Amino acid sequence: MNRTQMLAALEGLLYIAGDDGLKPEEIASFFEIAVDEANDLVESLSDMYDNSIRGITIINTANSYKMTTKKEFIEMYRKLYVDINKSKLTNATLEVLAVVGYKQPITRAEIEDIRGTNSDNIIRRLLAMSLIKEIGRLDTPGRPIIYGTTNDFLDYFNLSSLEELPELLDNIDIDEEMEQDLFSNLAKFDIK
Amino acid sequence: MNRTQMLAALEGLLYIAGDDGLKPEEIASFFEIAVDEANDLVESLSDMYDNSIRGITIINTANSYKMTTKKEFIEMYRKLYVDINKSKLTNATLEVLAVVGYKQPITRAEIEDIRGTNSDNIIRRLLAMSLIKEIGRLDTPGRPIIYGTTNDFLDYFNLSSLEELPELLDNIDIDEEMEQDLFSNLAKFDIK
Amino acid sequence: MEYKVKIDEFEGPLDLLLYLIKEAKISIDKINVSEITQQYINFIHEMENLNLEIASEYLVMAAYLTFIKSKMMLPKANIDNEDIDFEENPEEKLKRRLKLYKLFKDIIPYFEEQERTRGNFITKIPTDLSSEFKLETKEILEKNASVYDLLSAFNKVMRRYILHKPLKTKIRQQSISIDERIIELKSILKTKNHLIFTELFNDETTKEFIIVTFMAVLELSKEKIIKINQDQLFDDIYLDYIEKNEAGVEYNE
Repeated sequence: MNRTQMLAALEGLLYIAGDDGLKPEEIASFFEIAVDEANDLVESLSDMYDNSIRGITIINTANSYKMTTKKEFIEMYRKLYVDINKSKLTNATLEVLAVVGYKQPITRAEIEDIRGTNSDNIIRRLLAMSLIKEIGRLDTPGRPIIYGTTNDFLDYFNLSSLEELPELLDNIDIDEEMEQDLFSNLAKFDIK
Repeated sequence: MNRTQMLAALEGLLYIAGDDGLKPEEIASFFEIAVDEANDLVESLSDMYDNSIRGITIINTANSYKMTTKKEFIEMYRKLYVDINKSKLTNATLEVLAVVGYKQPITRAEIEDIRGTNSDNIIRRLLAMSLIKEIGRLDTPGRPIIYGTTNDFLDYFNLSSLEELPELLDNIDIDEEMEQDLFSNLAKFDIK
Repeated sequence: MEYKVKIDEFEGPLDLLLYLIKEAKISIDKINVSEITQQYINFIHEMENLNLEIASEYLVMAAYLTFIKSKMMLPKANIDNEDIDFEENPEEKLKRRLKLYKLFKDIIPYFEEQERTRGNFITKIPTDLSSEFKLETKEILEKNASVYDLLSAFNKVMRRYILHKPLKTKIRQQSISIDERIIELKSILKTKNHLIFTELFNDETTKEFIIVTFMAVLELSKEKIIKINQDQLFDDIYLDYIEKNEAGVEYNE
């Protein structure tokens, strides 16, 4: 299979996969190439889409490449579609998501401690939206549930991985504090 | 909007429509042009796809234009479907299962309405796998079959009952008054 | 002092405190706890005067602030040295908590921006290949999907449902003419000879669509393709297809 054919086949594969997307590793295994080469192949296809006559493009969220429409025409498509992303998450919800995103694995008590306010209902909503999930229980009295973010979280915020999150504006005192917390917590975790 | 932009917007539009495709009238209404012009536009886009570097193409079936993958790469698509999905329920199957799990008792028509796509094959497969079963018939014209999940479904997802399914968003009342436990609040602020 | 903001605009007592600190134009490190306590309590009183509901956690914070304030006023000399080493000064602790909370508040715009960006890209439903390639049942069941996969799949379907529902109804129903609707009605009536007028609509039906349908029904009746029946006023209206033989001559009538 030559490169032209590979590009064509990749286009078909991405079309079929739709919003499930394809992981670089999956693409590599299809074509029996290295992951680097797979990324390269996607890059080439993406470059071809970078043309004013094309209406589709490729994004990478949750470590999956996805074929999507170009953002230039979003307003046109919005005329016809009620875009789910128009109903933005509330500030309180974003706060909880940010705390979980940065401080996972984390318990409800720890989230509430940082926010200084009851967060029970928001956590339930985020679980139901599959933006966060239960990832285990602490091995402390009461065995509290610990939470982490999901692939849907990465996709929702257009992130390919958690490493893409920008660093919190640093404050040395706080970083030290949190690191201590993290270590003592890690020791306590009982993740399955 | 010039023709290049229209072609690009049309490509995106056909992509979103996916396997359902779009009628010439729908395309005409989207761009606010005549049906003839719409057919013309699709023709131009279709010509551009007639290129060996492309893996998708535009076909016209049942008076609908739709994107589809080129047949040359059918073996790749089989690989995508069989290899990638071997280790887990395919996403489409999982979707149907989720809809039945949460919305049972449910008819095939209702499942298809929610998913926006034909689900006949998948329902038959789930029946064969005894993850879902027929639980009766609706007392409406045509007496459609209603489906529900089985004990195997519970086993498969490690649930002891359907109540253990994670809560859905619409079951959570947004305005629900958060329960304020004064004692837990006191603990939060470290007052003894 | 008049407050332009109301208590329900805050996410909690820490949020309110950050607001008061910002209003005072000082940094968290420089706050004077007794001053901020006074402002906090004034704000709470103001809200109470406006008959706004104050969640208990705000009152708890008021008590906590008062506690810090009073502790600061006590002479420190008599406290055991060891205690000083191990117990964080409550004032410092409050500042630390405010700073930590502020870190997350400050990152919110980033998440909002990312949310907006992702909203600009639309992806399609994965193509269903299940009819094209057969897969062994056994193969599918090899590994358990988790119940979270199930929930995530359900959410995906519902997101798409919301996304796609208006497209179908809007494009179809906005653009339909009486002539087109007549053709549709004819094909519906061919498969279903007898139906109730309201069966021609669903929940998403627009007013225009009902009017177009009604006109089409009248037209079909005029052309003697259907018969319209109603037993009594406000009863269901029935539409009956009038079968024709090959020569186009009506049976009965």
